Amino acid sequence: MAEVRLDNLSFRYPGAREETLSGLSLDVRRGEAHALLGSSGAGKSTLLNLLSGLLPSAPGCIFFDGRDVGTMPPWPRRVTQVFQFPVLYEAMTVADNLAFPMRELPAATQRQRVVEIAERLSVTALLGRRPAALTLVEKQLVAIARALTRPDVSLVLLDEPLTAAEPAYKWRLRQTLKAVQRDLGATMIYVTHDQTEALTFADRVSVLHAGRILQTAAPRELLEEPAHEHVGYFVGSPGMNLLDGEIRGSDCLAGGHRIGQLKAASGPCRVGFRPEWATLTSGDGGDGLPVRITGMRTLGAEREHLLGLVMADLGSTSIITRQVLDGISTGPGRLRIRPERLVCFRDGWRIGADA
Amino acid sequence: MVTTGGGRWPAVLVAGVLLAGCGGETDTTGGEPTSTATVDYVANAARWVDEEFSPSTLPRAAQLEELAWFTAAAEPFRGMRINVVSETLTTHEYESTVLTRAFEEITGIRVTHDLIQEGDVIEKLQTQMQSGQNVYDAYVNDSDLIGTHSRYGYVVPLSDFMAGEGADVTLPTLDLDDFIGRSFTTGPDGKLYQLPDQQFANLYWFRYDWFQRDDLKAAFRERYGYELGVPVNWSAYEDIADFFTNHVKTIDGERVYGHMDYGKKDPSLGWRFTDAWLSMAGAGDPGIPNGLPVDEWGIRVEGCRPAGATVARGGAANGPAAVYALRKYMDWLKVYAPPEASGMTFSEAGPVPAQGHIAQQVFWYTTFTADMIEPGLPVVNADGTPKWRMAPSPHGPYWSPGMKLGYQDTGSWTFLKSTPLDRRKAAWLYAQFVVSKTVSLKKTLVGLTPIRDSDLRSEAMTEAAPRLGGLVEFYRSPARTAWTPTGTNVPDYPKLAQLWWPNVADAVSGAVTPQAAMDALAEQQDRVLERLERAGIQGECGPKLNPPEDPAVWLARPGAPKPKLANEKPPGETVPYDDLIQAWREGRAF
Amino acid sequence: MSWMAWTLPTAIFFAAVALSLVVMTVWERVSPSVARRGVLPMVTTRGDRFFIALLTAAFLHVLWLAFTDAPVVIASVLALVAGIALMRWG
Amino acid sequence: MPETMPDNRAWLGVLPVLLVVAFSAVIPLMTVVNYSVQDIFDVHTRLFVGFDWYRETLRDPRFLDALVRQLGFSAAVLALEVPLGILVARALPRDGRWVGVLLVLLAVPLLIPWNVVGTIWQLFARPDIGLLGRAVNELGIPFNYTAEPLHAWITLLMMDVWHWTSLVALLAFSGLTAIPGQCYQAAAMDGMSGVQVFRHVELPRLKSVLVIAVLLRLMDSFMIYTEPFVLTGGGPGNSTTFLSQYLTTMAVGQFDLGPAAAFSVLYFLVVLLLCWLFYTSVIAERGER
Amino acid sequence: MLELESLVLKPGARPISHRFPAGRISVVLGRNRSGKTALTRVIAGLDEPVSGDVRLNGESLASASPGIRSVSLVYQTFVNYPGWTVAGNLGSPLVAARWDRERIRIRVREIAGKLGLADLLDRYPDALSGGQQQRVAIGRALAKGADVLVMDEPLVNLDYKLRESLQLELKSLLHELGVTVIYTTTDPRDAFALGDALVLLAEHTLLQSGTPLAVYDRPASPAAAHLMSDPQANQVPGDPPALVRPEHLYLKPHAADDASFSVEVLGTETNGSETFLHCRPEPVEAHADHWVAHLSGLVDLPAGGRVTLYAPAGSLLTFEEQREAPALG
Amino acid sequence: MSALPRARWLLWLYGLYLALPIYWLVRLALQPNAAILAGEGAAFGEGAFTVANFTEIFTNPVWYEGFLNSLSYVAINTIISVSVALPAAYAFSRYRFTGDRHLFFWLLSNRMAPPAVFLLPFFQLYSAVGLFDTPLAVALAHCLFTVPLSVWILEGFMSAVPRSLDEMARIDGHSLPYFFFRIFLPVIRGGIGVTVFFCFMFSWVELLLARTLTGSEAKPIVVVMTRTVSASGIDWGVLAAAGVLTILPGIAVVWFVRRHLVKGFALGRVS
Repeated sequence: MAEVRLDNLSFRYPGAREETLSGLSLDVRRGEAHALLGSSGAGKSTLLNLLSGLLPSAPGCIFFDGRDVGTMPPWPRRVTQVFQFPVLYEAMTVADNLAFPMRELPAATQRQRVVEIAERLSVTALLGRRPAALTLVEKQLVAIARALTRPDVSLVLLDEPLTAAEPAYKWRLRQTLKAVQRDLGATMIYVTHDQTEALTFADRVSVLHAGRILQTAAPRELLEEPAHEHVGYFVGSPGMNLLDGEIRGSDCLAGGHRIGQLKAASGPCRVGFRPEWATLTSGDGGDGLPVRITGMRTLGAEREHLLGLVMADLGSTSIITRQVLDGISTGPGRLRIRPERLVCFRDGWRIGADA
Repeated sequence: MVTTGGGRWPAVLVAGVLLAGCGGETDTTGGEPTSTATVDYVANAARWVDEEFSPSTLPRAAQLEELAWFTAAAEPFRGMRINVVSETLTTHEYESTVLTRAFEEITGIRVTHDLIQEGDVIEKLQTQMQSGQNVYDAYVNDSDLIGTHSRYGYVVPLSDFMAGEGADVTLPTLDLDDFIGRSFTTGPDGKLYQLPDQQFANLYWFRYDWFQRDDLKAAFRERYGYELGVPVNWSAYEDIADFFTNHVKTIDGERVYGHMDYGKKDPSLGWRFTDAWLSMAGAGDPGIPNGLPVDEWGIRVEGCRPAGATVARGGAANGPAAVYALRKYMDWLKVYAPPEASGMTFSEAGPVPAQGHIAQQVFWYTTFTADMIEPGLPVVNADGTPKWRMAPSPHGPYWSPGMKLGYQDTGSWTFLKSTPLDRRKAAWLYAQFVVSKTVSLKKTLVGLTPIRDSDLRSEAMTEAAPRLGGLVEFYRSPARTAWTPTGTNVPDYPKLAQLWWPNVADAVSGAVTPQAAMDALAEQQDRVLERLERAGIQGECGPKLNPPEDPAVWLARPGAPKPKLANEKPPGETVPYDDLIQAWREGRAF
Repeated sequence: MSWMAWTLPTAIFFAAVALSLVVMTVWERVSPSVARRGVLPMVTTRGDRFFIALLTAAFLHVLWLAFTDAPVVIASVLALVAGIALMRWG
Repeated sequence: MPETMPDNRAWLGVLPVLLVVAFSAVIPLMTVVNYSVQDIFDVHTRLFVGFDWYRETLRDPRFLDALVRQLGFSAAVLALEVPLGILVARALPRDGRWVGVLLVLLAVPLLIPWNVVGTIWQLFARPDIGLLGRAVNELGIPFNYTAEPLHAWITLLMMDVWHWTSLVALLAFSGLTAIPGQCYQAAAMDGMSGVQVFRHVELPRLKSVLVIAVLLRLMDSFMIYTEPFVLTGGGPGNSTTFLSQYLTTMAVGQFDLGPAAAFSVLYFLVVLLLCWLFYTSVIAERGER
Repeated sequence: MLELESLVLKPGARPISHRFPAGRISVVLGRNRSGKTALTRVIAGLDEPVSGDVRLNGESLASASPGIRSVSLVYQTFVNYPGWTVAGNLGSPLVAARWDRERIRIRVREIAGKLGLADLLDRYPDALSGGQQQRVAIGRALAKGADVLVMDEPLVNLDYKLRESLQLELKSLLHELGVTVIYTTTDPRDAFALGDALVLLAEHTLLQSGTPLAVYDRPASPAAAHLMSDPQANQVPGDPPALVRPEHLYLKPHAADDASFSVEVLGTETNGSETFLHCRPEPVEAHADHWVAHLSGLVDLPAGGRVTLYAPAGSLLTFEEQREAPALG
Repeated sequence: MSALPRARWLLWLYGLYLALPIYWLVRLALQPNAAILAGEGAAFGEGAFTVANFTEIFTNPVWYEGFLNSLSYVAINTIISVSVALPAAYAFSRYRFTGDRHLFFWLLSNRMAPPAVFLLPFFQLYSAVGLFDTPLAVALAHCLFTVPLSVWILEGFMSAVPRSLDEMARIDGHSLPYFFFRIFLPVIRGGIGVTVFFCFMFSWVELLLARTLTGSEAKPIVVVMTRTVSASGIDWGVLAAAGVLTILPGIAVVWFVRRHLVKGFALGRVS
């Protein structure tokens, strides 16, 4: 397993006007489960192909264990990949598929390793079959297993591997994947647009947007201290609410109300808060920002209380909170934001971060 | 089922729509013939006579009179469009492009004269015969089919037609006796079945200039003990071939060959055999035109009934002479001809002598004459006279005087009973027009395929003679009667002719011996005859096979089939060309 | 239609083929067949077996004509037997 | 969810095809069968002969030889064209502006009238005036396809390969373009060699198009007539005489309809059997129509 | 009001009788191959049921062709007419209904406006993003003006964020239009987020129906409980066995009568604000070896350690008639 | 994936192999017949040069009419094939019905019939209905071969279109014809293009049937070409020139459908 370092990696397809990736720098630690989170078109696949060596990159940008692999073909890089839809060699049995990446090793080693990995992923029963006889999910399990058989693999890439699975099964698969990752100490990069998957899987997550990494951080940090408006919006469900606000002195104002304190230069800003960092109450009274509650969505219940989302309009901006729904009805209401959770952005980037 | 007339409209409609999309037809001859009232046929005829139909054996007035008859006779058919077909040949091209136009302007009948490959013409003819559906209104096909035509009854006997329903459209000045190929198109019943349109013969061809060279003559004499000249027998031909191919080798720096032929597996491979090869070798019986009772195909007839082709039934198709013929053909091709000859068809090999490296060819079609007298060719002198000459073909050791000596055929107009009468009549008018004395001489000069004695005797032909390498002399001589087409012994030419080329090809490839090939061929011919007999559809002159006997019995009897000669190579014999031509000029057969 | 050169035996033959096609179709409509696997090494429907039976019959006749001069009727009987067997167990 | 719905009204959709094909297939086919039991001279003159023609044809060594040659030719054609077609397809670039041009060039031989194809090769291979024939002879190798059966076969196969490999190549190419890029990526990461990529990634996915290619080539090569007729005429000897050559001589040359009809019924049965076996294996393989 | 009357979707399946409340959104929740699609197709008239009837406002739809019935359908794949522009697609049902061109134009503008497609009217579907394509498909379904709108997992093929925002939009939009909506999904979150009513489907048979909350609170069977839980409900060994939802497990007791479970930690997953604790209850039972607890906040527990989980007494789900819980996956 | 450099070599070699015979044809077409026969045609570069062969063709209306005849029956054949194959292919792709598989194989089996013997029955048949010597006769006869293939190709393309499109249209209330012509056909127009290519490919190149079913009125170009073979030899130059001209329509057709070609060659059946 290797540590992976990207140093100011840029990429432009021949003939394309704009760079698909620009100035990416990233460190993935040895044995780390790393996730790349971004929507379609953010450049995830390009980055994967650069890492695996399917696309050549300029020298001096990609290092595995300090070794420049930028111009190296895929095989010597010892990278394996699990694709969105399972890719198996159809003419080979499952066992042969698993053994194929180890074909340079002694047969006994191969066999042992195949059995080991197959057991780990509970596909032992499938070893004698051909891919055509497997279900989609089984195929993907085998594909995952194949990505892990090679003992000297330096990096495992996972490209939205769970798309094919239905929700009830995703948990199971992901958990297996994580356990294997932990046990084998594999360096994994998991690419997805699904923030739940990214956050639950990874030790650290990089948010990719328009060819740039906006932030690399642990899941909690991403949620609580997004470095960029887009991270705030993209991570969390629903994403962060954003209001037009202003910094005046050390005060942060929104809609003319002071909602918290922030150390930053005065001027207009965007105020962000997560749905769970604020509460809405019905009725005109009390403090907080006056809003118009427009609707509710139940998400579940917890000990006799309904939990859900409340939607409200603040001027022309829509906001959502996630809270207990007791006593909420549409009509006028008040929004209270927990002041200690306040995050402000200017020109997209976060300002006034402590330290 | 829809009637013929009514059923065509969808096709025309669809095609019309499609063609309209292509920007419309700009064909000038398209559309209906111009209204009859406004056409001055007399003036047209005069114009054609002045501009095209000269020279002619008729004086201008007689020409105009003849054409006036056409105009009058064609009146009921004005506006009609008829289709006739023939193979591609200079003569027919002239008919197709010039004479159809003249005919339309003189008679108001529009003729489409199609030119296609000969095999396709026969295919169309057969299609019409077997289906009874009209495909073409008239065909020009070789008189080889006379035995077929006279037996099956698909073809209109012209004698009957001219006397009967076609009397009103039969040219009074047609002068049938003037046609030199008339006997070829006459059936065993004495009726005329076809009207000759163009005629050609198969002669010996050689490089007169080389044969006159003293150095070569001396060398030849020294080697073979007799004079280099026109070979009379195959031994001489073989010697000359050997001489040029293996001893002279090069003339003026160019590799030369003493023989040219073709050997590719192709229907044309059978022609040379069915045309004359067996008779030239001497397989059949004497009796011009084709040999009686055994003809040049090796088929015996009893009366007019074919009785067998195998020796066992009295035929000669697999007799020693026939086998000898096949073997000679193969040997010569292999030993004396240019190497590529074995891969050629008739059409490919034909023009080769014109390239100037062939010394002689035993079997050469006069249809190539036109292509061999073009100025600038290696075989044409600066003054336009040819370096080559044609002469009678040599014959094989089995041949005896009174036997057919070569092949001559006439492409002739054939009318089928399944063609509606009015169309047949219109086509008959056209056929007579293109062979009429008004037109004939001009056509002969263009295509060099003479059909009329009057043309041959004309001044114009005499003038042309020096350029034609002996063609005129040949045709003017009585010797020409020894050159004939396939005769009446062959009751189903298409079925039987197709048997030859695969069997010959078998032998050429070495897969079977010549004897085995001819045995198979003869057997297959008998089989066809047997089927015809079984079906009993050919009536009085239909096949009736002899019972098979020990071949030795037949071989022992006089006449064909002839027993194997102890010496198949008698001494070579040649004649000086100039003596020969002198004999022809004097009207002798030599 | 005279050009089609009809003969009584061929007319009977084609009538029989047409009739059996009609019968097969009606049978299929009345009781749809279920694909199954019998003696033949593949899954067949009734129509498939019918086709195989026809093909078998054709080749049986061909072989018969090629190798023996015995009456063709024997081959026809054999073909019928084979056909019934194929329909039943194929 | 069933892929297709049972509905016999669909017959209405098939009806036009049925009418067109019945008109141009069933009537002639019946006529041919009628012919095959008679000795036909013309429409009105015919003689019932039973199975005679069949018996005669089946015992005709020429028919059997032609059949064997035919099978050999079809096998050789498939053995040459399928691998070469795949190789060519693999060599074609998958995208870029030249693909269109290349495909058009590739398709050209398919659109040349068959007699022209024969003529082209005849002109090309003739030892005296052909580029190929002359070049080979000038290299000191005696080459004459009209005299040497082996040369004839080589030339014929070269011609057929020239004429038809494009079809296989285009089919294989379309099969290749349908292979998801991910399969190639996986192979690249597994460090597969070109041969391994072909063997493990491409071949399994090309199977269905190759089946089509083989079927079409089998049918067409089994009926090849015009090109070899123009090129070799079936010679030298009978060395390149295939079934349809023999048949056409009989049917068109001699207009001997009875035996020709029996011949072609047998011929048809052989093709039918071969294709049915193939077709059935396609169904078995793909589990569909 | 749309009514299913003894509807049998598949030979052998139990008949379904159900009323979909008019003007409301009914979410049909079920696993893959549980019969959701079969149901939508029968309602839309694309397939015939094995037996039974579908009634709309009291009238049987049995003989009504899909074009005639007042039902429109949105597929999970974005089905649009590739050769038609967005405007053409949206106007398609109106063209079929022979509206005049001007009226169609107005109506199309109106729908496009509602769905945020106003600027895309001249584009072709293949030039649109997935979300836009699906919006066009929804728009076309709406344009038909049918009483019933059937949506078969319409958002499943969309990007996460897109799905999230469309989900929010949809509910308001659909309520606004007042059509009866049947919305199928595999995701229980959709049931809450969208559903006015909920229908659980398993093995082509109706499992349970009611308001989402009612079904959530009182699942009629373990299968129903599993369906309404993401991750799946955990099995409590015992007699009769019970189920406990992941979100009802806590690390600290709430009340004295809380049930407690000793578990071995297998691992944790967090999305930053919540933690999913994967664990194995003790004593280990074959069919209950994997539990998930859904805890709020960030909790870090080392794998292999042991903790006690508590569940409020009322949150244990027991069933009168014990049915075999469907196996995972 | 781009091709390997070694593969490029193969491509060049194969290209050469494809091109040389055609080059030779063009080369011969530009020489006088005498020069061809004399073997004077230098392989490359100098040698006799003439356009007389082409002049011959362009000035003789028979050739021009032959071209028009061929094009018209090819066009009619294509129109008929596509228009009858469309509903059939739709039926095969969308429905199951009694005998469908057998019908399909039967259709296909027509491609297996050796044409030679069918010539006379064909001739009889088309004469009997009065179509002999019309482009329609040849077009219909070629349908025997093109229709089954067209059905096959179109069925593949149609099966690749999700059935949900049909269902959507039914739900929208469109009639089947309306859906078929206005919605479905545009979707499979690539398939139609390829079908046209295949119909052209067969109908344009076929010789036997075209020859048998035409007389003088509808004589196709392939038959006109045989006139170069005569009793006085073959006119290689004109034959080659005609050969060159017969290639051109093919190139034109393939150019128009090139974009669909790849997909279509797999008959839409690439899985």
